[in-house]
Formats: sequence, C-alpha cells, structure tokens
Amino acid sequence: EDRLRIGITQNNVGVDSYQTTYETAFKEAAAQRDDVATVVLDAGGDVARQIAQMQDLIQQNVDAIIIWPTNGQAVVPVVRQAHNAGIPVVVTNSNIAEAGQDFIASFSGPNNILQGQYSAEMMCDQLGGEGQIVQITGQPGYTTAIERQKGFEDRLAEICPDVDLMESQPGDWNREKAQRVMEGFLTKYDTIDGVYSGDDNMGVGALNAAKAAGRADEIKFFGATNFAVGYEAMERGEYHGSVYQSPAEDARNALQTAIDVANGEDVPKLNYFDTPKITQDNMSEFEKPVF
Amino acid sequence: MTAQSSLNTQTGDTPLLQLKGVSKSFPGVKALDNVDLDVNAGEVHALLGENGAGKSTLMKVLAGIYHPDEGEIRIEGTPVRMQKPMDAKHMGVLLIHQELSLVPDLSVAENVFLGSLPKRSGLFVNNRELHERCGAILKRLNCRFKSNIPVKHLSVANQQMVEIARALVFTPKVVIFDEPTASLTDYEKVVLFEVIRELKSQGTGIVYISHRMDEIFELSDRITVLRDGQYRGTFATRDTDEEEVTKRMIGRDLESLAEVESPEPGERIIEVHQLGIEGEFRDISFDVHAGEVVGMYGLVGAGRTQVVETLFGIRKPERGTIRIRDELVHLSSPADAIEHGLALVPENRKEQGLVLGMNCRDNTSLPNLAEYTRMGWIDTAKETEVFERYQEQLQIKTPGWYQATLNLSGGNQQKVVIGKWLSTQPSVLILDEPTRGIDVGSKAEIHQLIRDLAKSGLAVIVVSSEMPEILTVSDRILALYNGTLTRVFKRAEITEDDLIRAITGQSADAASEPVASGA
Amino acid sequence: MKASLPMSNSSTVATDNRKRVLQFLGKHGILLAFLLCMMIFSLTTDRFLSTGNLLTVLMQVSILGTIALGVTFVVIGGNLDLSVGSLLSFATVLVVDLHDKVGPTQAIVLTIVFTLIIGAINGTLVGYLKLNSLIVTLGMLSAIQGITLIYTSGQNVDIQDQENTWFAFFGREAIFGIPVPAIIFIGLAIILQVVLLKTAFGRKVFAIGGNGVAAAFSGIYRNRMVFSTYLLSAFTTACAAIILGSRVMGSQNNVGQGYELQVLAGVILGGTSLLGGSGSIMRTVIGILILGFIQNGLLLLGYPYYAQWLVTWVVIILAVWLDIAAKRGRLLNDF
Amino acid sequence: MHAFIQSVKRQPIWLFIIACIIFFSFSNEYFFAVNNFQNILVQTSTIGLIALGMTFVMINGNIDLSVGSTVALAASLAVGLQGALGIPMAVVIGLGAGVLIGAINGLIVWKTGVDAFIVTLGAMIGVRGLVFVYTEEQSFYASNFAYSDFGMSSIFSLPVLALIFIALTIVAHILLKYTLHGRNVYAVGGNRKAAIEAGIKVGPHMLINFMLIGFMAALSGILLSTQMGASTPNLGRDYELWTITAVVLGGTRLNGGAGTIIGTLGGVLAIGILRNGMNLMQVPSFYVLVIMGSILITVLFLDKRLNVTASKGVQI
Ligand SMILES: Nc1ncnc2c1ncn2[C@@H]1O[C@H](COP(=O)(O)OP(=O)(O)OP(=O)(O)O)[C@@H](O)[C@H]1O
Ligand SMILES: Nc1ncnc2c1ncn2[C@@H]1O[C@H](COP(=O)(O)OP(=O)(O)OP(=O)(O)O)[C@@H](O)[C@H]1O
Ligand SMILES: O[C@@H]1[C@@H](O)[C@H](O)OC[C@H]1O
Ligand SMILES: [Mg+2]
Ligand SMILES: [Mg+2]
Repeated sequence: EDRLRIGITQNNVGVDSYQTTYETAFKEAAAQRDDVATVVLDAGGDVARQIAQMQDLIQQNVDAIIIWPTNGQAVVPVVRQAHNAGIPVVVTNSNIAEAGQDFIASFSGPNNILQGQYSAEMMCDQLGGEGQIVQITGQPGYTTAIERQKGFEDRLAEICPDVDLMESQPGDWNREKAQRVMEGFLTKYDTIDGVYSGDDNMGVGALNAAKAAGRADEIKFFGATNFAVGYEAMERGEYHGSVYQSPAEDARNALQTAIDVANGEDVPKLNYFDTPKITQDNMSEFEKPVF
Repeated sequence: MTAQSSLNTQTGDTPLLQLKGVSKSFPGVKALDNVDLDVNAGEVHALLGENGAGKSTLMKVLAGIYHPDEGEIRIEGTPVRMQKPMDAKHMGVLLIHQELSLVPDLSVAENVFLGSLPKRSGLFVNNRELHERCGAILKRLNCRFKSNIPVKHLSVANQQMVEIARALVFTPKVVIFDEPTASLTDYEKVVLFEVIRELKSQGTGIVYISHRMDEIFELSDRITVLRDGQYRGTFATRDTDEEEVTKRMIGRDLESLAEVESPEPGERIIEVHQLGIEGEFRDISFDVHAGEVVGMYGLVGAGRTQVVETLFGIRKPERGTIRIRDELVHLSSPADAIEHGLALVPENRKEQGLVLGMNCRDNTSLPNLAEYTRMGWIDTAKETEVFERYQEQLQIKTPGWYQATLNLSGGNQQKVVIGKWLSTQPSVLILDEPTRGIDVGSKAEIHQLIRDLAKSGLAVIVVSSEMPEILTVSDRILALYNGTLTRVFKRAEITEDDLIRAITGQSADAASEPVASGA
Repeated sequence: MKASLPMSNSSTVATDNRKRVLQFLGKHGILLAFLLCMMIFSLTTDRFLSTGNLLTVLMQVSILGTIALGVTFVVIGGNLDLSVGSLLSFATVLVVDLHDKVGPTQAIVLTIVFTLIIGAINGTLVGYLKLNSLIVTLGMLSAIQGITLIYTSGQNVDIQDQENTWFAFFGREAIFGIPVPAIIFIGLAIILQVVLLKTAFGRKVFAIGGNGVAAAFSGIYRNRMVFSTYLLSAFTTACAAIILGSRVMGSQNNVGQGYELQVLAGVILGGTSLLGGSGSIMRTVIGILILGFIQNGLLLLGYPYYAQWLVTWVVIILAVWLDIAAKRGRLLNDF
Repeated sequence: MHAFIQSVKRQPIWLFIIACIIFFSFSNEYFFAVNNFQNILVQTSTIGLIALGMTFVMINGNIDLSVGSTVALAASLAVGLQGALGIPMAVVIGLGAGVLIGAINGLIVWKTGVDAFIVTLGAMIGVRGLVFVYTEEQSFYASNFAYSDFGMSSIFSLPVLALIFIALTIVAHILLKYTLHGRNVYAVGGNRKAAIEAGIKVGPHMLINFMLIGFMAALSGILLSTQMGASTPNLGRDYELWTITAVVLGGTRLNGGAGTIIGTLGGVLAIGILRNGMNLMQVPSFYVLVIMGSILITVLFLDKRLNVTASKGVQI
C-alpha cells in the first residue's frame, strides 16, 4: 500500500498532562488522515532508549521521523544517522542543538526562548520595574527548560535591571518538588515579589507553598505553558501570567510538517506555532486548557 | 612454608608449639584465663573441656582468628604474632574447623586447594594438576567421591572429609582438629584416625578436640584439660583414665545415670501409621506412650530427621496418618504441631534452633509468645522469669538473659534450645541429635533430663547417631535404614549386633555411602 | 615475620578505651550526628533554627518519613521494598482522582484498600512464593507505574474545589501550630515503635528477619509475617499519599519517583541492618530527619540542590561504618 | 538430551529468548532481519557491558548500585574534556574516573565492612551529585563528529559497538571461567569466611572487581556518548536496576557464589529483544512498564520452580 509511514519518538508521555494530551491529539490527528500510518513510540525520558527507538524507526525505513528530544544535544548523531539513511526528521516541541540543524528538515513547536522573554516582560511589567524574584526551572538538561530560563534571564536583565533574580532551583516539571523548593525560598527570603516557574504545573506548586505560608498576596506568579490549574488560579486572581501553548496544536503542527516533508514539499526550517502571553486581563480571549 | 617446615627437626626439648599465659575476654566472659599449652612434634595432644571451657577460642587464637589479650605464642621457640589467619598458615598452623567452612558451589578439588589453586601461565587455573593432586589426596583418605563434584552435593560426613583433606595439601607443622568426628560415621572415623596417625609419624603436631572420651584415649599421647577458661593440667594419656580427666573437667565425679526402670506404659500419646514421602522415607509406623522414651537410630542419611520434621509439621506427608491422643491430625505447620503439644529440638541449632542475634530470653519465649502476651503487650518480666527458671534447671552458662545467643558456646546454645522447648510444656518432646557437640558432663545431664521428663509423663522421641546414647536413654529403639523402619527393639532384647544389622539393611558391610540428597 | 612480645597492660587499657568510645558512638552516633548537623546549620545560617523552618522541615520529611516507618518493618523482617515510590504515585493519583468523583471519605477508604491490595501482591510474591524481594519489588516498581499511567491515561489529576474540602486537613492544616502531616508522621512513629518493641507482632518481625528458618521452626508463620510487613509498608505509603495529595491538591503520575531510594537511605541511616533482624523506628525517624535537615540546611546556605547528594553519600557511609565498627570493636576490617 | 534439560533448567532465560524471537518474528515483519539483530546488539551493549562487570561483583557476593551514576560521570568527562584535551586523553580520564569510583567503593567495602549495597547506594547518590557539580546541570556535546562517527561505525558491516560488546563478553567469560581470579570470585562469594581463612586476599580481590565494574560502567557510558556525540547529566538513570535485573535473569545468584557470563548474556539479550520487539509492535509505553515488570517477576518465579533446592515436602 502507499500510505505514508511516519514514526514519532516522544520524550516522556505521562510525566505531565501536556505530553499526554499531545500524544492523544497526535493519534487523533493521524487517525483522521487515511493517507498516513504512524508508529508512535515513547522514550520514557531516557536518551539511550530514544536513540534505540530512532534506530528501530530507521530500520523500519519509515517515510519521516518526528522526534521530541529527550535532550537537545544527545540525539544529534542519531538524527544525522536518519538523515544519512535518507529519512527526513522533524523535531517537535523542543529544538535540538545547533550542530544538528543541518540534518533536520524542520523544527515544529513553540519558540521557547521567546516564551522565556514573554514571561520576563510580563514580570517586569507587573512588578513595575523593581523587586526581588526567584525562579523554578524545569528538568535540568532538558532543552525547553534551558531555553526558557535563558530567554527569561537575558530579557529580564535587558529590560528590568532593577529586578533582582535571587536564586534558581529546578522543580523537574514536578508540582510537589516545586512546592518544596518554594517552601525553602520562603524561609530563606523575607521579601519575594515574584516567582517565575518553567511551567504552570510547577507554578501552582509555588503558589500552594506561598498560600500555606500566608504570603501569596505579596507575590506575583508567572509561568509558561498554561495548564488548567494555572488558568483557574488566574481566574481566582492568584496567578498573574503565563504563556498559552496548546499541545493539540503542537501535535497537529508536527504531524502536518512531517507529512509535508515526506511528500517532498518545502517547509520553513523553523515552524513555530503561536504561543501568546496570557494574563488576568486578556484571559477571557482563551479557552481553558483541557490538560 | 615448605622451606620452614624443613627446620622442624629440632631437638625434642623445644616444643613445636607453645602457648604461655594466654588470656582472651569477650564482653562479659573471660573465655581464656592464663592458659598454657605445648605441642611436640609427632604427638597427638588432646584438648578437653566442657562446653564453653574455651577450647575453640584457644584454637582460634592459635590460628590467628582472634588476637589474645595477653600471652605469648611460640613456634619452635620463636615468639610469633598472628595478625590474621594467613599468618598462622604461613607459620605452618592449620585449623580444621568445628563448623564446616566450605564453598558449597565449588568442586571438591577447588575446596581442598582453596587459596592455593595450581596455576598455569600465571593467570589460569591448572585444572589437570588440580584434579590429579586432589584425586591422590582423596585416595589417601579412602574417599569414594570424585574431585569434580560440587561439595554441596556431598553428605555432611563427606563434607567433613573434604575439610580434612585440606590438611594433606601441605605438610603443616601443626594441625588442629576441632571436633572433627561430630558428623562422621564410624567408617570415616577409622579413616580419619589413620590419617592422623600418618601425619603424626611424619612429625606433625596434632591438637585434637573432642567430647568423645573413647576417641581421646584411643588417639592421644597427652591430654590438656580446660575448665571455665582456665588451665587444669596436662596428663600423659597412658598415665590417666577417663574418670580422672572427667573430674578435672567438670570438677566433680560424673554421676552415672540412674538405672532405667521399665516404664508403666501410660496413655498412647502419638501414633504414626504408614507415614511416607516419596523418595525420602516410607511405611513408617510406630507409637509413643506417655512416660516412654523412643530412640530413633540409624546412619546419617537414614531419614530420621525427615520423619521427625514431618511429625512436627515442617514437611507434608504424602501418605499415612498421624494421631495424637487417638485423634487424627493434619499438621500443616510447626504452629499446628505446637498447638497439639509437640516440641522439636532440631538437628541444627544455629540454623533451625536459634535466632542467633536475639538474646537468650527472647529466643526462649519465641514458640509460645501468646502465653506471655496480655492485651497485645508482651510481659517481659514473665519472660525473664521463665528463662531464668530454665537457665537454672539446665545450668546454662551465660552472664544473663540479655546475652545474644550468638555469643554462647555450642553446648550452651543447645541448652537454650532445649529450655525453649521445655518452656512450651509439651506432651511430646522430640530431640534430634540432642547432644551433638556437647561435653560429657552436660551430656549426662541431658540424658538424665530426658529420663526425668519421661518419668514426669512426657512422650519423648530421641534421634541420635551415637549408639551409647541411644542405648542409655531409650525404652524402645526404632532402627531406620534408607528411609524404612527395619526393626523395633524393646530395651530388654537389644544386642549391639542386631542393632547394627538393622540400621545397615540386615548386613553390617552394606554400610555404604548414602547417596547425595541435596540440590 | 614480626616477633612480638606479650601486649603490655597499658596498651590493653588503651584498646579498651577505644572500644568503649566506638561502642558509644555506635549506639548514640546517629543522635550525635543529628545534633552536630543541627549545630552546624544553626551556626552558619540564622534562618535555620527558627520555629517556622523547623516545622517546615518536619512537614517536608513527613511524607518520606511516614513511608519509611513501614519500610523499616519490611527491612527488619529481612526484605526490601523498592516499590514504595511507585506505590506512592499510585495512591496519590488515586486519592486525588477519587476525591472529586466519590467524595473525600470514600476516596480515602478506597485508596487505602487498593494500596493494600498492591501491598498484598508484594507480600504474596515475597512471603508465600519466597521470591527475592529486591527483584520482586523492582518489577513491581515498573508495573505499578504502568498501572498508574493506564489508570489516568497519563493525565495529571487535580482537585477542583481546593478551598472548601476538609481533605485539606491532612496536608495543609495545623493543630496548635504544628502541621498535621508532622503530627501524622510522629503519631504513627510512636505507635509503630511500640508495636515493634512491645508486641508479639514486633517480636516476630525481628525473629523472621534474624533467622527465618528458626522462626518457622518455632511455630511462627513466616510467610504470613512477611506478608504483613508488606501490608504495613503499603499502609504507611497510603497515609503518605493522603498527606501528599492533600498538600498539593493534585498529582502527577510520577510524584513518587525516586522516593524508594531516599526512604531506604533514611532507614539505613537510622542503622537498620539490611540483613534483617535489627533496627528501630525511633532511629529511622532520626535518619529521615537528618536527610531532611541536610537538604534544608544546604538550601538555606545557598548551595545548589545537588550538593545535598554529596553530603548524603558521606553521611550514610560514616553512619553505617560507625555502627559496624562498634559491633566489631575496631574501625577497620582486616581481611 | 539430559544435559540439555539440565542447562535449560539452569538458564531458563534462553528458552524465553527463543520464545520471544519466534513470537516477534511472526507478529512483526521487521523483526527477523539481520539489521534488526545488529540494532539489538548495539542497544544491549550499554547495559550489557555493565552487566559483565556486575556478574563478577554479584557472584562475589556484592552488588553495585552506582553504575548508572558512573555512566554519566564518565560520559560527561569524556565529552566535556575533549575540547581542551583531545579525544584520547578525555576518554582515558573518563575511564579512569570509572575505575576510581570503583576503587573507592571497593576500598570502603573492604576496609569498613559496610555492606556493598549501602556503600554503592551512597555512591549512586553522591556520584550523581558529582556529575551535577561538574556539569552544572548542562549537557555537553562533541563538536567533533569523528567522535559520534565512531559510535555509529561498522567493521565488516558489523557495528563497532556490537563487536566491542561481543569481544568483551568473550574476555569476561574466559576471565571468570578459567583464571585463578575467576575461580576466587566464586570462592569469595560462596563463603567469604572460608575464603579469608584459606588465605585468599579477599579485600584486594573484591577491590579489583569493583574497579572492573567501574571500568565497564565508564566504558559503557563513553560508548553511549559516542552514539550520542554528547553527554547528559541524567544519563544512566535506572541502569543499575536493569543491569541487576539482566544479571539475575541470567541466573546469577543474588547472594553470590553462582552465575555465568553466558547466562548474563542471555539476560541482557532477553531484555533487549523484549524492548525492541515491543517497540516494533508499538506496544503503548504504559503497558510496556507493566509487561516488563510482570515478566521480570515471572521469570524469577519460573527459575525458582525449576531449581527447587529445598528438600521434598518442606512446607514452611
Ligand atoms: N565471639 C564471642 N563473643 C562473646 N563470647 C564468646 C564469643 N566466642 C566465645 N565466647 C564465649 O567464650 C567461652 C568459650 O567459648 P568456646 O567456643 O571457646 O568454647 P568451647 O570450649 O569450644 O565449647 P564447645 O565444646 O561447646 O565448642 C564461652 O563462654 C562462650 O560463650
Ligand atoms: N549435604 C547436605 N547438604 C545440605 N543439607 C543436607 C545434606 N545432607 C543432608 N542434608 C539435609 O540435612 C537433613 C538431614 O539429613 P541427613 O542426611 O542427615 O538424614 P537423617 O537421617 O535425617 O540424618 P541424621 O541421621 O543425621 O538424623 C535433611 O533435611 C537433609 O535434606
Ligand atoms: O510542561 C512542559 C511544557 O511546557 C513543554 O512545552 O513540554 C514539556 C512539558 O513537560
Ligand atoms: Mg568449640
Ligand atoms: Mg538428621
């Protein structure tokens, strides 16, 4: 038969709702197309396993591979291997390192540097240009986390030199961990004016801690990837800003890009989808996230 | 080592080995108190003492396993310091342990040459040489098993022979045997004695520890007696006798067992009918009455342990029935058996009898904790009281109830196990090899105890491999051979010859090596 | 070969003193370590010794600590339980998810029941089938994680109305200023310490861990006892999950990842022997507190979070070493 | 025939492997192909190399939980230092670090008498901390593609990594089975006290085995990094668990004293084949977790049933 065969190796399905919703949306989108068949795999967060899955996909000689990198650097050689085997590769959600850019057909996903910058801008804006803040980052070593942190820190220094970033600790995309980190911050610093978290899942953990300490009112909370819990907290006026990012769109975008690439069409190298700022002021323009 | 051993033709006045004023304490116990010992070349020097007298400790000091607190060791007149077991070996002192120290999965040859495997091109094991040399040693010991089978497939007796074979790899100056015959059959004992005599004739000094007087008088040239860690003199064997050394050892005369009266046949407590487990034993039928001691006699491997373990709910019988006070019972666990008034003093006190890390008291209360429990709480005062009662009755030597059983000598450990089972106040008491490794004094006490318990109305089953013991304590004797009950003797009708015939399958020379059962 | 003389008396005395010091350290070393640790931190950072901080730490360790109580029983019984991390994820997801579906009370009851069922599987495999506990609970670690993910189909779960549920009691409230999680942890610890030391159940756990065969020969149902210890560790894990679920009011599928090793680290730090047969709840609590204070103290000092791992490494080995050295009467092995 | 049954009994894992191969061959068209088998070999080489070392350590009666962290340390050093020192020197330092971690573990086990499980559990946590301190949580990548080309290259159309794994498997087999050191591995694991008293230098002997596994873990990490042309601080998480699983599936006794390299090879292949087959069949990842866990327990159960050591009828 002459259906296109597209393989995907995801980062870590089930680790949070974003990634899970992505997978569901991806499968749904694929099911609607009778011209494609997909091989859907998950690396469980392990680089080595992801490399093995890439090799297995190459072995099956699929028409295109989508990879959601567990790590932006470590998958470069195996992406190159696919490239050399004549299989086009689309990177999704989180880009791979500079060295691999020659071997991919396209990156499809959010612009995480930009997202970090957005958060810095919202923070700067709402703090009125000064204050003391802390940061809770995502999984160490994970490109999305690194890029958001970099975007945030660079932009903040640029536009808001008087906002003092006192400390950063990782929350591993995990709400409970973030809550514990925040509890530490709260003990340590008498004044905290703002918190930036790598995603809303962690942001809500930070909020929980501040509420328990009775200090939520003095703090402004910013995150990224607006989760349903973040959206609700924003409705209640407890959470102050995030970046709206739809996993379904992320998934559909990736699949479409891969199909185009496999069909030999021209696609832009950086195929970002839109991730706008969301704050208490404009939230009514957005639907509540499903995850 | 070989270079050194050529020196050992020194004059007779410098003993090969000399210990002077050796002392060694453990927390709460002075195990050795100023002990002297010397061993000459070509002599068998027996070491005698009650359980816990310090024999094993002394030997471990000699073998570099313990460091003495005080005192001096000289080898051929030179003071030496043994830091670790290897030092002792290098100086030509070899200890054959009371407890087996083999590597179960390695072959016989590898065990015999443990630590000194023959090499090829520096890196590889020379298997050919290994098995040739081991084969030669096994032949000298008259062992009939091959050198390439894993030792775990051997019977305990043969494992003991492997341990002994190690003594023949080198020509050590001194070999210490710590109760080597505890698990040997008569046949292997004879072979062992030949080996010892051969070593002796080559000028090796032998230290021989045993609780069996007959062996000591058969084998030794001199006897040193220890008592409570203290030196109690050395005697030339031919100038002394059993009575004297026993007296030195236990500090009093040994009372002979009160003449066994034929029991009033009391109520029938336990009745076993056609009991069997395929491949282990079959058609075992007997009964035991209150007030009666039934001995179970047979060679090692005859299946006695399996039978009594089945009675105690440890094994599930495939055939046959067990009745207690005429009631049919299905014992599916020791708890069941205890419930029915049974108690088993198992064969292996360290593995089956005691939680070694636990103290004496807690071990004692283990089988009937419910007795000590009030509304969920353990009444420790009562526990202590009960233990101390049995400590007194059985003369258990320990600084107190809180002592971990790990730190007791073998004999005292055995007494704790017996006390533990007596404390359940059973109506049937089963003892599997109750005096293995127990000194003559305690042994006599235990025999007396067994008789007394029977007299007080217990039904007692005693498994033993020692004929004198079986003859001393039993009213009736069941002879087992190869998993079958060959004959039942009444006390009055026993002759040693018949007994031996019965346990060897009618003819005495059929006493063949029991086939390996393990794995 | 060194020739040597009889040891002089003075050297014997010296050895004796050294032994006594060692024994003292072995017995109370963990307490000393704890105090030392507290002292260093309170001297180097002024925040450390504030009531607020101490209570925060107590609350933070309560989840880890509550699990460790049950695991201590498993370990004294001679086994390991590496599945508690996954089980914590499972139970937390369950209690949070059921909260909105069937209400808090039912959610709690059902969670405890289902968690006990998994504990019973562990217990059956290790107790009745006598399979090696390390491998069994490793397999269960993976399987339970999978079951959790299948149950939620990978989605986070959240409690919608966080403000108005009495479920908040377990993780978010305080009684006389003491956080409820800490009260649950310490309360359970006291109860279980009594169970371990004063009841037949506790005595039997020591016996099966010390020598399973001898225990069985003494009429103790070894299988049943092992089984019960796994039920107990499942139970304390369920309690921890209720605290955790209430604290976060939501759960990811992998919240408990890595807890098994931290729990084990705490238990070991408390001096419970991995061989079974010895250990104490009280010391497990101290072990867990030390881990908590190291983490907290270093964070307050501004070290990156992974600095605590290096310290934990050193502390674990020193603690266990002292313990062993005391029993041996010498610092070093000599083989 | 009898010998065959005996060896199956001793290593039921090979039966399991055959069953898996047959099953996957019939249910997936891509499975039974030379290329795929090469993939499997390359993929198992990572866990496989560590498992070779682990076999020595476990027969020895010890265990090493720190291998996963060592993998990350060696990979990070080998990649992180090659810019400044060149590839060969960086690799040597990476391997050296592995040996050093092994030596530290071994020395502690030897000198303090603390159980290896605890010593290496500590190291597992601590060395991971070390990796984070050194990398500051960053991934490193090899700017020189020659490095990753090596990991992807083939000789005689066989992947280099697979060849290295096979070669070292053979070396390990010979070392364990025919040398003096190998024989002592069994002796020390089977009865440590007896070995000590027989004069085997048990401490140094165990030290060597810990250094060996440290080396193997480092090598595994470095080879993995040549596949990735990079290193990540999280590399090797859970590897200790899968390695131990593989070794135990291969019939090595957890308490030491028994085991073989051939069995271990079977263990790692079984895991590799399962993962590969399930990938090809697209088994959803949640179910993979359940299946892997259940299979692990089932094999353990079968192994126990096949090798009943207890005597007959014992019911306690
Ligand atoms: N490691 C130890 N710790 C504490 N006490 C010990 C230790 N080893 C031996 N003892 C004590 O030292 C004394 C001597 O024990 P030893 O084993 O030397 O006796 P033995 O003469 O060999 O007895 P048996 O005939 O029963 O084997 C006993 O009281 C024993 O309890
Ligand atoms: N070589 C061995 N290694 C391990 N266990 C053994 C070995 N030989 C026997 N056993 C076990 O030890 C117990 C006693 O077996 P043994 O061969 O001594 O038979 P027995 O007749 O019961 O012994 P005894 O005559 O000493 O009472 C049994 O449980 C048996 O399975
Ligand atoms: O929450 C994270 C999301 O923000 C990112 O885009 O993808 C990974 C997720 O874990
Ligand atoms: Mg002795
Ligand atoms: Mg027997």
